[in-house]
Amino acid sequence: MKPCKRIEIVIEEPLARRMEQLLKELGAPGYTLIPRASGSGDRGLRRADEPTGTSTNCVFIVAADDPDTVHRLVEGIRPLLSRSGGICLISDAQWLRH
Amino acid sequence: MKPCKRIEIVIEEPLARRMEQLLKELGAPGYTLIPRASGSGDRGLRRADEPTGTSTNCVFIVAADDPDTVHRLVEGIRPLLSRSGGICLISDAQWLRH
Amino acid sequence: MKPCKRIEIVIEEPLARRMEQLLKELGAPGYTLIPRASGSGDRGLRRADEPTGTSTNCVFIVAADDPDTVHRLVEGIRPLLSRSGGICLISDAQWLRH
Amino acid sequence: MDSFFLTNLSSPPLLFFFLGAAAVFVRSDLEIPTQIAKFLSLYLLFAIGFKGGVALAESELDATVGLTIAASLLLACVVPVYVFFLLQRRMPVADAAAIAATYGSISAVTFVTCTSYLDAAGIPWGGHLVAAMALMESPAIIIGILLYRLYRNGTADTDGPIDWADLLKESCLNGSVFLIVGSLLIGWFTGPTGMAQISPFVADLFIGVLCLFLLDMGIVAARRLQDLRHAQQTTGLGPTTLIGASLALPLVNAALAGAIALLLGLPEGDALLLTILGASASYIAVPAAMRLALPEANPSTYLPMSLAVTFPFNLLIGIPAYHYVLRLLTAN
Amino acid sequence: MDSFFLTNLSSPPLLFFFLGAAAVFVRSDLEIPTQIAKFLSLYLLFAIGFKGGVALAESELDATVGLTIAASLLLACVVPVYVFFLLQRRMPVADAAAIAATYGSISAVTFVTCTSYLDAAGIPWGGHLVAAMALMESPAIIIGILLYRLYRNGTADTDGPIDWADLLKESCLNGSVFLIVGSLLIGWFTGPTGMAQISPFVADLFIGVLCLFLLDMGIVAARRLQDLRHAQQTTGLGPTTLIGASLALPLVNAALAGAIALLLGLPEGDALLLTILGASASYIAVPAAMRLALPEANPSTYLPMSLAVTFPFNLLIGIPAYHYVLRLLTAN
Amino acid sequence: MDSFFLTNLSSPPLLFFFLGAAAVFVRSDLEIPTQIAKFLSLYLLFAIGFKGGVALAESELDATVGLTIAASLLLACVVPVYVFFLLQRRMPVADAAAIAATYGSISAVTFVTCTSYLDAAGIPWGGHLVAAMALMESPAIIIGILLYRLYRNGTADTDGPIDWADLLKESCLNGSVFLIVGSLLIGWFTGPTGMAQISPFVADLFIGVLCLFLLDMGIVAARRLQDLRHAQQTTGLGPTTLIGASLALPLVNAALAGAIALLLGLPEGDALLLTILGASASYIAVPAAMRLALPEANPSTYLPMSLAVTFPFNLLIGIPAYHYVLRLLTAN
Ligand SMILES: Nc1ncnc2c1ncn2[C@@H]1O[C@H](COP(=O)(O)O)[C@@H](O)[C@H]1O
Ligand SMILES: Nc1ncnc2c1ncn2[C@@H]1O[C@H](COP(=O)(O)O)[C@@H](O)[C@H]1O
Ligand SMILES: Nc1ncnc2c1ncn2[C@@H]1O[C@H](COP(=O)(O)O)[C@@H](O)[C@H]1O
Ligand code: NA
Ligand code: NA
Ligand code: NA
Repeated sequence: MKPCKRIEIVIEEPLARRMEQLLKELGAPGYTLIPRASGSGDRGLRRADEPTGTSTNCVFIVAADDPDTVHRLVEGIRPLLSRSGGICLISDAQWLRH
Repeated sequence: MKPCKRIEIVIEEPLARRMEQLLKELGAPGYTLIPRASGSGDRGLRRADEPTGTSTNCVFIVAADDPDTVHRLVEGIRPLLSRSGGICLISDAQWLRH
Repeated sequence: MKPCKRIEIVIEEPLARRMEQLLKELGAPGYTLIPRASGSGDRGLRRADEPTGTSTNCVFIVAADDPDTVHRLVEGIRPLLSRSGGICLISDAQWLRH
Repeated sequence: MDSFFLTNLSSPPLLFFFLGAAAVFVRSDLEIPTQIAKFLSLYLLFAIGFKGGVALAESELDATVGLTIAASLLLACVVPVYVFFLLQRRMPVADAAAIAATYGSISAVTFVTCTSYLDAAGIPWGGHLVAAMALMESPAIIIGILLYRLYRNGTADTDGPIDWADLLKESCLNGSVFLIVGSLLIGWFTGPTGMAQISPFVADLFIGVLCLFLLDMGIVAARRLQDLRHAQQTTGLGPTTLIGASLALPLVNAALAGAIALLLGLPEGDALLLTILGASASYIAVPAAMRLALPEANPSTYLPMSLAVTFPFNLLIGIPAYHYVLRLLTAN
Repeated sequence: MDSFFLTNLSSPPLLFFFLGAAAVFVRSDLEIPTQIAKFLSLYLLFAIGFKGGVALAESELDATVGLTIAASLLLACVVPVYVFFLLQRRMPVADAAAIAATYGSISAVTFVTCTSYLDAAGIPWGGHLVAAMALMESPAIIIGILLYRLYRNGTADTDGPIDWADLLKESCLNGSVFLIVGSLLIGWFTGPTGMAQISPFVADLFIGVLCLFLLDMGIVAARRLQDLRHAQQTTGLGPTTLIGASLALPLVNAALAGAIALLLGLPEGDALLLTILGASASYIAVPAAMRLALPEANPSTYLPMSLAVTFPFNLLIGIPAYHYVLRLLTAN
Repeated sequence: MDSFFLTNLSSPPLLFFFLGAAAVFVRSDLEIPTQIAKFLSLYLLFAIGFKGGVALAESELDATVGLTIAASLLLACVVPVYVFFLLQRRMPVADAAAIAATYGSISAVTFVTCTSYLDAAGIPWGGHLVAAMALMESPAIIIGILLYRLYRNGTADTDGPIDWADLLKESCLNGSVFLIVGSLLIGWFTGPTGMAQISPFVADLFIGVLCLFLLDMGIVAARRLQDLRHAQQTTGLGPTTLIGASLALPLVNAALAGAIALLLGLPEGDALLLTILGASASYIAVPAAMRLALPEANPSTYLPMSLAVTFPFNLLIGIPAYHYVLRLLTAN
C-alpha cells in the first residue's frame, strides 16, 4: 500500500469531457467518473432531471501518489472550477498496489 | 485550501427528498446526490432492481467546513438514520477554494 | 462515532457480482455499490457506452471497523484486482452509530 | 376449469413472466435496466388509464357504475382493517400496519394482466373498473398509517401529531395513482378523437410491452422469493408462515370481493376485475409510501410477500381460478 | 379565435403537458426517468427529421423553398443581435449573450407540437420547414459567443483567441442538430421506400410518444418555474422582470417571423411554423453549448426563462394565437 | 454485384449506422443513453426470437432443419479451435483464447440486419436459423476457456480445477442467449395466435428500432476504432495487424460457412444467414463471459476487433458480398 491523495471533483456533466481532457493533460494516472448526480451549492439546486443534462452533475475521483502530480492537478483544476462552479475535495488515502 | 469534513450518507432512495430537506434545514452549505446505488447491510440485500425504487439506495456527499455546522448535521441526521436504516461516514478533507 | 476504514474499489461491472460474493465471504459488514461509472487507468479508457457493460466500471464502498476484517478484506481483494485490473483506495473515517 | 388455465398459460405475457423467473432460478444474468422497467410500468399505467377513460366516455354512467365504485372503496377500507387485527398480535405493529396497507391496496399490473386475459377470452369489461382501481390504491395507505398511530403502544412519540397534508400527499398523490387518474381524465375528456390519435401507441403495443414488463417482474419476483427463503425475518415469523399468509390473504380477499361482485350482479368481466382488485396486493405505491410514513416497518417483509408470492400466485393461478369459481356460481 | 384554442387544448399532448405541471404543483412524486426522457426526445428528433426528409423527397424544390430557408436563417441571425443589445446594459455581458443565443435559436419540441397541431387541424405543411428548423439551431450560438467576446470589457482574457473549430463543433455539431440533419438526409435519400419500412415506428407512434415526452416536459418546466420564483437572481433582475422578458420576447419574435412569412406569401401551415420557430427559444442545444463556451453565464437564468416560461407559453397560447392572427391578416 | 450493394446501402438501418459513425468522426456529442441501448438490444433479441419461434411453428421440421443446425454447431466448434492455434504463437494465450471465442461465436445484430436485408429483397428464410444462431453463441466460449486452460504454460494455477457448473452458466445462460432461446420457445409454443397479439410490437416496429440501435452501434464502433488506432496493444501486435486480422477472419469464416451451406444445398436465404453467422463475431455475449472467465485477457484487444472492424465490415460489405458470391456459385 502506498500513501496517495484522493481528489474528488463535482462538476456539471456538460463539462465532463473537458475535465477528462484536462486530467489527461495534467498527467493524472487515471480517474473514475460517476455520471448523473444531482446536487445543490452556491448556484442553487441542480435537479438532474432534464433531457439536456444542463442541470446534471457528475463526480470525478482521481487517485494520485506523486506529490508533483497532485500539485499540478489541483492548480490545473482550479481555473476551470472558478469559471464554471463545482467543488473539489482532497483527502489522504492508501492505494492498494496489486 | 481549507480543512473540512466530508460526510457521506447512504440511505434509501424513497427517503432522498426528506434528506435533502433535512440538509437544507440543518444549514449544509451544499450536497451532491448520487442516485441508484445498491448495497447490503444490517437489513439485508438491496438490489436496486425494482421499478418502485423501494430497494434502491442513494449516496449523499456533504462537505462542511464550519465545525458547528458539522456537529448540527451529524446530530440532525442521526434520528432519520435510526428510524430508517442506512450509514453515515465522516472523514477529513481539504476543500479547494476557487 | 467509531473510527473505521473506508475502502473504495473501482472494478469492471461484469465482475461486480463476483466482488459482492467475495465481500460476503470475507466478512464485510456491508457495502454500497454505485454502478455505471466510466474511467481511465493502466488499461486505457473505459467508456461505459456499450450495451454489453464490458467497458463499464462500478464503485464499491465498504466501511469496516474491525481491524482484522479490514486486513482480511484488503488481502482478499488484492488477487481479484491483480487478475482483472481496477483500483482500491483505503482511508480513515468515523462511522456514525445510530 | 382446465380451459381457463390453458387460456391463461398460453398467453405470451404469462409465459414471459415464467421466463424471467426461470432466468433467476438457472442463475442467468438476464436483466432489464431499471429505468426501462420504470418506463414500461409508466407506459402501462398511462395506457390503461387512457383506455379506461375513453371507454368511460363511450359508455353510459348508470347506477351499477356508482355501485361498483362504492363497493371497491368499501373493499379498500375493510381489508386493511381486518388484516391489521389479524397480524397485529403476531408481529411488531409497524409491520402489521404495512402489510395491512399492502393487501388493502391493489396491483395495477395484476389488473392489467387480467384485462388482457379478458380481452383474449373475448369477455367485455367496463372502463369504470379502471377508475375503481385508481381509487383503491390510496385508502389502505391512510388506514394503515392511522392504525399504526393508534396501536403502537409505549413507543416514544417522535412523530408529533399527524400531518394530514403529508399523509394525503403520500397516499393519494404518489406517482402511479396520479398518472392513472390523470390519463383516465384525459382519455375521458378527449374520448374517441383522442384515441384515434394515439391508439397505435396505447392500444396496439400494449400486449408486447406487457410481455417485456412481466419478463422483468418475473426476474424481480423470483429474486425476492430467494431472498425470502434465506432471510432471517425481523418480524419473528418464519418464511413458511409469511408465504402461507401471502397465499391465504389473496384467497380470502378474492372471496370477499367476489361475493360483493355477485351480490351487485356485476357482469362477468367486471366481476372478475373487482375480484382480482380485492385479491391483489400493492408492490409499487404502498411500499414507496410506507418507506416514507413508516420507516420502522421492515420492507423485506411486506415487499417480498406481495411481490414474490401474492403477485405470481394471482397471475398464474388466481385469475383463472377466480374466473372459474365466478362462472360456477353465476351458472346456478 | 376560441376554436383555435379549443383544438389546441383538447389535444392529448397538450393535456399531458398540463398533467405533468399539475403533478409538480400538487407535489406528486411522478417522474419520468431521465434516460427515458432523453430517449423520447431523440425519438422525436429522429422521427421529425425522417418525416421531413421524406416529405422533401416527395415535393418539388421551388423558389419558395429557397426563400423560406433564407428567411429562417436571416431570422436566426437578427434575433440574437437585437436581444443582446436590449439586455446587455441591464445584466452581465455573459448572461445577455446566453439569453440572446437562447432566443435566437429554436425549440424542436415546440415545432413538433405545432406540426401535430397542424396535422390535427388538417392543414398541410412543407418538409423543408424541418430543414429550416435544423438550420436555425446553430447560428444564434455562434453569434452569442462572438458578441460576448466583443463586448465583455476589462475581463481578464483567459480564453485566448477564438478557437473557430471548437466553436463550429459546439454550435453545428451538437447531438440534436446532428440527429435532425442526419435523419432528414436519410429520409430524403431513402424517400417513400424508406418510409414504408419504418412508418409504424416514426409515424404511428409519434403522437403517443409526444404525449409522454410533454408529460415529462410539464414536470421539468413546472419545477423550473418554482425555482425561478424562489431564486435570487445573480443577474440583478427580479423574477418578475425575467418572466416578463420571457413572455415579451416570443411575442416580438413571432411578430418578426410572422411578418416575414406574410411578406413571402407562405402557405398557412408553413407561415405558422416559421412564426413558431421565431417565437420559440432553445432549452436543449443552446444551454448545452453555453455551458461549454460561456461557463460564466448563469444557467439558472437563461434555462428557466426558456424552459419554464417561453416554452409553455408558446405551447398553450402561442400556437393558437399566432395561428389566429395569421388567419386574420391573410383573410384581408 | 452493384445492385446488392445498392439495396444494402439504401436501407435505413445501414444509413443510421453510418450516421452514428459520422457523429464520432466529426466529434458531435450525439449519444444514446446506455440503458436505452441495452433495451433496444433486448427488444431485438426478444423480437427475433419470437418471430423465429412463430416461423418454426408454421413450418415443417424436416431433415434440412436438423442438418442446418448440426452444421452451425460444427462451425461454432471448428472456428475457435483453428483461430486459437493461428494466434496462439503471436500473442499471450489468454488473448488468443478470447479472440478465438469471439470469432467462433456470433453477432445477433449482424444476423438481424441480414434478415432485414433479406426481407427487403423479398428472399424467404427459415425460422430455424434463429435457433441455429442461438445455439452458436455458447460453444466457442467453452472451447476458448478450455483451450486457455490447456495451453497456458507456467502460469501459477490460481484457478484450481475447472468449475464446470460455472462454465456452463457463463456460456449457455448469459442474458442474451437466454432471452433469444426463451423467446423462441414462447414464439414456437404460442404460434400464430401469440403473434397476432404482439405483432404490432415485435414485427411492425422492428426496422425502426433497428435503425436507432444501429445508430448507437455506429457511435460505439467508431469510438472503438479510434481507440484501436491510438492504443498501445499489450498483445504486442500493432493496430494494423489487428485490423488486418479482423478483416481476414470474417472472410475465411464466411468461406467456410458458405461452403457448408452450398454442400447442404440450403435455400438462398438460409445459406446467406449461415454464412453471416460464420463470418460474424460476438461483441456482447463473449466479451461479457470472457471478463468473468479470463480476466487476464485484455478486453481492449478482442472487443474493438470484433466491434469496430468485423461488425461494420460484415454490415456494409460482407452481407452483399457474401450474397453475391453465393448467387454466383449457385447459378452454375
Ligand atoms: N458543500 C458541498 N458538499 C457537497 N457537494 C457540494 C457542496 N457544494 C457544492 N456541491 C456540489 O457542487 C455542485 C456545484 O456547486 P456550486 O458551484 O457551488 O453551485 C453542486 O450542485 C453540488 O453537487
Ligand atoms: N459497512 C458498510 N459499508 C458500506 N455501506 C454500507 C455498510 N453497511 C450498510 N451500508 C449501506 O447502507 C445501506 C443500509 O444499511 P442497513 O441499514 O445496515 O441495511 C446498505 O444497503 C448499504 O448500501
Ligand atoms: N488513479 C486513478 N484514480 C481514480 N481511478 C482510477 C485510477 N486508476 C484507475 N482507476 C479506475 O480503475 C479502472 C481500472 O483501472 P486499470 O486497471 O488501471 O485500467 C479505471 O478504468 C478507472 O475507473
Ligand atoms: Na387488494
Ligand atoms: Na427563436
Ligand atoms: Na462466427
